[in-house]
Amino acid sequence: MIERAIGAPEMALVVAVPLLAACAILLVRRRTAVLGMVASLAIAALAGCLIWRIAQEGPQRMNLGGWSAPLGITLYADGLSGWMLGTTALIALFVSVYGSGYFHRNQPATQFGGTANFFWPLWMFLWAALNALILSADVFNIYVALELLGLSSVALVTLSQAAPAVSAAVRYLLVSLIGSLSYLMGTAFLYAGAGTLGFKELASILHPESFSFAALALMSTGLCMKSALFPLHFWLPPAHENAPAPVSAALSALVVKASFFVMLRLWFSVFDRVVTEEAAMVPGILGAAAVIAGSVQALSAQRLKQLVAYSTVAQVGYLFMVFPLGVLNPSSWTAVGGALYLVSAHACAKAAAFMVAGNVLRAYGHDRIEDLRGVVQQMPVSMFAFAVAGVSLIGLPPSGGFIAKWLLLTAALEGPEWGFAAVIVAGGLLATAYIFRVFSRSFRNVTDLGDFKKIPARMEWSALTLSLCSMLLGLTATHVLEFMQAGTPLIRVAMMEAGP
Amino acid sequence: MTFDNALPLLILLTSLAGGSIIFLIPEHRRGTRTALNMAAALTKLFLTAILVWGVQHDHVYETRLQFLPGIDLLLDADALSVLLVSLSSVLWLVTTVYAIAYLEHAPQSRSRFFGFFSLCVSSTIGIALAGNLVTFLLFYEMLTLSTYPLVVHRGTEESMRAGKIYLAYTMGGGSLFLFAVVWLSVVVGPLEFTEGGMLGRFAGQHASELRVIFFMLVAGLGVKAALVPLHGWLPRAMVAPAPVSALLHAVAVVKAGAFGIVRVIYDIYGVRLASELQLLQPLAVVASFTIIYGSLCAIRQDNLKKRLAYSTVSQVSYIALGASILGPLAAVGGVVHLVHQGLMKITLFFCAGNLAESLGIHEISRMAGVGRRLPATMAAFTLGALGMIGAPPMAGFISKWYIGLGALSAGAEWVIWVLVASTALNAAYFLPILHTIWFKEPAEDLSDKTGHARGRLEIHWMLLVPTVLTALLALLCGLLGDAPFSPLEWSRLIVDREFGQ
Amino acid sequence: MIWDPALLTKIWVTAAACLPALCAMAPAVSEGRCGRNLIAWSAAPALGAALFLHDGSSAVYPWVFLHARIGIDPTGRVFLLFTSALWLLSGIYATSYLRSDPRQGRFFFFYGLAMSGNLGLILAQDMISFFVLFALMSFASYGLVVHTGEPEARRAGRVYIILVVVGEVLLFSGLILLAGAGEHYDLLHLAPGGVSPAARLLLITGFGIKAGALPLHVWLPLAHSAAPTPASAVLSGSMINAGLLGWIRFLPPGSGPEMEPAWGAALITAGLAAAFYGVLLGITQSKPKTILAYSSISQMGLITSAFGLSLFEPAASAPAYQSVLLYAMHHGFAKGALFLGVGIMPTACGPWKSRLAWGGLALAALSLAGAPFTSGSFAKAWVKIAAAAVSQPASIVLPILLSIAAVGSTLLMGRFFQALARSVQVPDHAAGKAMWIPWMGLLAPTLLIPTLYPTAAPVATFTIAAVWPVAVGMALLLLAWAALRRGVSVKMPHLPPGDLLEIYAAVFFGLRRAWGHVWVTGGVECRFRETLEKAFLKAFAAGHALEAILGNWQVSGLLFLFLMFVFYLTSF
Amino acid sequence: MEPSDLYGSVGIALFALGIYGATALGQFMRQVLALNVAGTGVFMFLIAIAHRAGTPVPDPVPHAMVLTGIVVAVSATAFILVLIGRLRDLSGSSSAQDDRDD
Amino acid sequence: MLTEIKPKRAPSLPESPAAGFPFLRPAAAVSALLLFGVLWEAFRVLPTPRASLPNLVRETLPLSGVANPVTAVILNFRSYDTLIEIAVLLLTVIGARAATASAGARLSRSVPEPFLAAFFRLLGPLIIVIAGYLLWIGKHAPGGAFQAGSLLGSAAILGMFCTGWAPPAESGCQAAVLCLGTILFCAVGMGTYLAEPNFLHYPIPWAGTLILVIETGCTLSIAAALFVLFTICRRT
Repeated sequence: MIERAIGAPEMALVVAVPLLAACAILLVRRRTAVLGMVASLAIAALAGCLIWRIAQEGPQRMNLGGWSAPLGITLYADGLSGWMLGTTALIALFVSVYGSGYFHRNQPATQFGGTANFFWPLWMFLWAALNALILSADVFNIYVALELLGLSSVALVTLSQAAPAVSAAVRYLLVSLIGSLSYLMGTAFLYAGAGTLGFKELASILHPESFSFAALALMSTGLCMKSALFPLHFWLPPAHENAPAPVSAALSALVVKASFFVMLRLWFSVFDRVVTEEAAMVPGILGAAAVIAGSVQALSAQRLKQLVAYSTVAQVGYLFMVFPLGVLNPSSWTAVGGALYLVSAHACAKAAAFMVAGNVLRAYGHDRIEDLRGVVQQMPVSMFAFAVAGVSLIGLPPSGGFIAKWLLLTAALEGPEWGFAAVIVAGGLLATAYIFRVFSRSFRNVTDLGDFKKIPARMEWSALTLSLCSMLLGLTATHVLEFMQAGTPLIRVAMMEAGP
Repeated sequence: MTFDNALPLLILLTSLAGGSIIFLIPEHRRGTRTALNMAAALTKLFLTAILVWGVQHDHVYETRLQFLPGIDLLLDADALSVLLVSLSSVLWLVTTVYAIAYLEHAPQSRSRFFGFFSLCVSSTIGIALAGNLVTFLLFYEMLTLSTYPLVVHRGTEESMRAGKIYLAYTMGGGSLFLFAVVWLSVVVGPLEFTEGGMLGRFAGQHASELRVIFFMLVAGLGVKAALVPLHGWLPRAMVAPAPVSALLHAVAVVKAGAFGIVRVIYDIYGVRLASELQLLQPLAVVASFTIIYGSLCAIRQDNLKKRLAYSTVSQVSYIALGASILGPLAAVGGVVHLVHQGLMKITLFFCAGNLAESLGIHEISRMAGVGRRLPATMAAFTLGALGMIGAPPMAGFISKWYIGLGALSAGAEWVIWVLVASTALNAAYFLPILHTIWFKEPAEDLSDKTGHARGRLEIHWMLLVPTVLTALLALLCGLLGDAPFSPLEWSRLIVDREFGQ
Repeated sequence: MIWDPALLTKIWVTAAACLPALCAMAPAVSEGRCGRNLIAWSAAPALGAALFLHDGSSAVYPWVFLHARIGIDPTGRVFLLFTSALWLLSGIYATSYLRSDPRQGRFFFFYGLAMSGNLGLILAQDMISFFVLFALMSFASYGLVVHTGEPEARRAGRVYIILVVVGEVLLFSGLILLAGAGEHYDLLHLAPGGVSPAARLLLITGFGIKAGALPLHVWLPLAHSAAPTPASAVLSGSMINAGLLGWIRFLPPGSGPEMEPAWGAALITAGLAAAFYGVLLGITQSKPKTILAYSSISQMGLITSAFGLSLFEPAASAPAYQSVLLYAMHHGFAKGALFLGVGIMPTACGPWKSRLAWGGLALAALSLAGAPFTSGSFAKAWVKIAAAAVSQPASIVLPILLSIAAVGSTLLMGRFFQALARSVQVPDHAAGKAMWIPWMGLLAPTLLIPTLYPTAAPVATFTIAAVWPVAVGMALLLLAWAALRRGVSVKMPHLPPGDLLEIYAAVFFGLRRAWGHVWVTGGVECRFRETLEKAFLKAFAAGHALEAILGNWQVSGLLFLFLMFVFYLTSF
Repeated sequence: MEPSDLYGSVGIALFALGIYGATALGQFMRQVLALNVAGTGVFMFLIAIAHRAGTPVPDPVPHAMVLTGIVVAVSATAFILVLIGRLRDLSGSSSAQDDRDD
Repeated sequence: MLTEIKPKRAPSLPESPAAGFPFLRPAAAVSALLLFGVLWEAFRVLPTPRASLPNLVRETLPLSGVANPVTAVILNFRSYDTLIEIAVLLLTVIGARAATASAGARLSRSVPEPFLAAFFRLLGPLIIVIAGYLLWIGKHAPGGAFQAGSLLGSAAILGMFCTGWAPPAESGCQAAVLCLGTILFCAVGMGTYLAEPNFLHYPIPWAGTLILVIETGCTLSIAAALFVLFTICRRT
């Protein structure tokens, strides 16, 4: 499929609009929530248009400033990036809704020490960074976007002014700096060896040489660290646990996935010829380890948010299995489709889960799992949302998680990698265990309902909607997978070679 | 989408939609909830009737939805599915009536209960109508989940533990099943149920793989079908409210497992291939062992519901046993036992529920003389118990009769001895109860504890009618074994189609 | 067309089988006399059918069971005749016998059900119906056995129900083997030679339990003595014969030619053994009803051997068959009369009544012993004829043995009278005709049969061969009486009723105890779960330790570098 | 050995050194410094490769990258310093720990 | 700037069981050495780049609207990077604000010293002029927005010390200046759609001007950002 030489304007706008919105909010400083909601809707609409275009006209390529690749920066949007963009838009939209309730004006100011109105600009920056990252087809531009992403996430984490949050933020920032530095070094090596930064050119130039090995190692390691691949996940639980709920939702659902997505792009396009099977096994094995280790930690977590955070560690593990499954398999589509599906399914579910955790925290003043008796009675909507999200996390039909699991399992069983299949199944079991830890407490009927603060309805319903989306994903698989392959008959080099 | 194509979906949706709406009904709106429940149940019954008639006349009802590339979500009504569909729609109606009265005094969360109740039934219907293994898997897992809230409904420590164990077993089995299904579909492609077995054309290829997969599938299903040693959850799950246990044991969960085993043997592997690969013998052995073992455990229980639960463990394996014996006769026996066991066991659990509700009695040792206090209920109990023993003319006899004949014609005489032993054991743990009920002097005063008794009736009519009704149905199934549309006739139809006669 | 005779026949036959069961529901709806009378009289259609319906009149219900078929055939007619009569009469008897019993409603409920089963199985013409109704009868009569609720009644009930279940499963498997061989269930035209040895063994044992054959007779003494008198009458008068009918129906002569002589011999031996065994054990008993039960055992033994004869040799088949029918009928009436008589005794106050009662009992007893001109003598005569029909040496030995058995039964009857006289009885003046009339009705046939029974007429009964056993028996009784008068005290060994039962029970409980020792599954499950939980906890602990280590910045930094190297190296 | 190679090697060395510091040192402040060192190393490396391309005039693209990188590094450093200071304040105040609410 | 906020008590990572492992640092050192070795090896055998971007840049320089290739790359060829970079700077400021929002510490106003004040009155304008020059020269020779911006920022800081002038903690105009660069950049980027169907695609005749405009905005924003960051650092 041939994509248009001059890409859809949305590709740039989804980055520019949030930036402008952030500035606008900073300047107006009143009715930030309204502005934020409007902007969110606008961005989501733009993303929608872009997706529509991709579905209609195939992949989009934009040479920014009119300078084509080696000289200028290229934005590229095919099915995969379109899907990521859509997921981002969906989650972000509901995070905005939730945030507008969470950081509501009439919440006790002491709670955030007046930082509430910083949420919106920072959040807009985050969204812009995500979009930039997803659309960019230029390794250095990705570095800059990564920095924007990392800094905005850290800034959002610090919005809850507590000491643990800040120390977690510092760690987080250090980690992301180390990661992006090693990524930058990798970029430098790429440029030194190949003399260009565009994905497409690199893909056609790179060969198994020591400099590309070095670049691969540097960049991959950096990205693994940024996406909290076991055993480099130590920073994630504290950060996601102590951040404000909407932020944790966004971080777990989107930020972690973004760096994974970059790595996916790099491995299957830029480094396609460089990657060896042994190299591909590395993230896969670590991912498998992550599934087990993360779930075990979640099983013994004391607090709800902690549990959900560790579950993220585990789920990221699934994602990284795509590398062996995709590289070693004849049809890497099954694996990649599965991974991308998991990205969005998990994004919806995990965002919902964190929102519910936030609701519980807000309603009870604590989220100790042991003391969650009777929550089902008092917050049926939230707990139902959590249940649905849990179904998707476990990967039970008919949730999106199930489709992802199915595809990954199929890929695993098609190829020689049996171990992964076993791990995927075991992971599902462990997930059940830790999800139902919550319910085995919260289903307890209690007569004395402790002090319980009413929470805004939108906080409950946005969680429910997201979790239902994760369920809905299970029924739309055929079309979605079709869309993902738009302009990408097979994710390998062809992905970048389409077009002029 | 013509009506014929929509019908399975409609049948599914009647309960699914109903359940989803019920969730939203506030607690105190008892009337609305009841009306909705009954409306949904009756509609489903009506649609099922149409389905039965149509399938009898070789109509094709098939709903196809895209699910995964190359894999559809397929709802397809064949004779076998109709059997389970009609069973569950009938029993859903009666159980709903029963549950409405039973939970009258329940503190709260009745909307939740009925919501999940309908979801549970919907998943059973889905399992019944599933046209391929993936669809089956989908509803199979859905069943697991929608049952959990029912098991833990009471919210007590014990029920929580039961729920945990229930999940541990069923999810374990579920993932094993998933693994096997994916593997199978990787090996042979899409897995549509076809009468006579869809793997027929693979005879002679990947024999070893197919063998392993078969046993994984059966193990996965065996958890729900409570095949020993995968039965541990069932006796504990009986802490749930009586209607739930009734549904669990009669229609929903254990039946799903047994039904799945039947499906896998007949419609996936096909009898020919299965016997070629020597798959059925081990299964038959396991089933027989379960039959004996379950009864042996049951003898030792004093808690009525526990004893009933163990008897379920034993009884449900008749289905697997019948399916795993080669030849149409045994197949008839196994398939028909799907219905018969359901009717008899649901009766027994209703009776147990009535006992607990009106007299607060849970132990057999305390049941002395309750026959005088609850004559109708206990008469129903007697019928059910005799049926379980397989005493003619109760329904249970017919199942055993056909399994025995089948075993004989398949040259597996040893199965007859299994049947004999199980009959003796069933008698050993049911007849004493009957004696206690009818011929012992009451040791305590059997005055009504909960004020359920209404006027001349021994107990609220909504608790009494379902009990008696199911008991009579169980009696009729045996009494009018050969009547048209009787379970036996229908099973014959099924088996004729499966065996291509 | 409602008056269509075929339809009427159908309705009649059906009513004969089902009416009692329907009437049995009456007590459930109304506590009243009429309901009970209804049940008592509900045997009437059957009796009518036996008397008036011609052979081959039948009703087919394709929907019921598996294509049920009931009807009348020569054999069935005989059984139906005395069975229905017995049920009817003892039913009427019961209405007044139990008139002061608070739980008589329950009694009649079970009475009706059992009756329905008993009459139905006689009419049944396909295996399933027969089996179903047989089961109905067996299970329902449990209610009759335990009716009084006294400890021994409950014990009797336990033994009874256990043996019923055992019998059921034996019959079930036997039937399956039988039906599985030839796939049709018609009883009247069984595939000749289609009975496998296994099936035959199972069926003989299964029905043997009901027929009180050695060594499965243990329930009889208990049940018959524990049940209320009318119940005992039907139990040992008619139900006991249902087992016999089972044999006749399922294993008619010619159903397995090659094996039959052996089976016949076995049955003859077992029968004779039972005949003597019953007498010997019976004499040691002290309760009249128990003694009667033992006499039933011995009488059924004789019938068994007669049936054995019918299999033993084709030559003997026809007379033996005759004798079986005749003997069954005779025994039914006589034993019924004896049992009811036991119940009559307390009401027999005043010289006339008591003489009448003793006289009637004497008549029944003599008939049972086989005194001339009684039904017993005819029955025995027919048996002897059959025995004589077989080849040497059996034809010599058997008649002698039979005569000795007759002596035995005479002695037993004497013992019965002694026991009856001894058993202290509170006189009950209120007893009405309602008990005497049915009793009389049962006594009548003992004299009438010889004249009524068509094929019985030519047989001469007043022969030496027929008389001497009774005479010898009487003589012995007189001697014994004289000895007792002289104060010669005979130490009678006291054996518990249900003799062998003690041994079975010992074995059973021993086994159960042993089983109790090896029974550990629950424990196993628990232990398994515990170990599993321990393992989980260990895993958690390990996970925590690992997490703590990974939480250290330097460690993870090291891992970071390490991962970099791994990527780099694996790329080569 | 051309100067560009020397610069490159030094850059790499600084990078390695910085990474070492960032991973091995136990205190935030030192780690921040180490990271700056590493960053400098990367920039140096970029400058070096800008000059080793065979052209007479240096390649402007790495320069541009360096400039952008510097801005990013500066802002990141500033931000993390702010955070560290803030953390110091908070962990000084007692109420910081038990304030578990978001 | 670092010396300003040297912490009294550097907060270190919470103790964990592994902290005591003695071999960690040596191991880290060894692996760092290895890292150096690996990268150096890769660097040594580096091939000459196949694509010669420099020539391309030289050829297209005339179209870029500026003479200095570096500026051309920064603000034209790869202007998108710069846009995000400016955004990063702005973000940092907001983040820093957010992080310290609930911190009560006020900016300690330093006592004005007449000599320094006079000195600044002399120096300040000069610095501003130099900054302007740097900004302008960026078109032809090394220099440009960042250099100019940092110079301006330092000027402001100097002023704060010398004259004791304290900026308001948060004010509308301050925010406006901070956002200026980003807004301008985005605005221009979108504005170019009027002429060319592409983001940030300057029409060749106006390229120079547009770049200058953007650079000016960026200079101010960068200056403001650096200054604000400094003040915040100082506050904590």
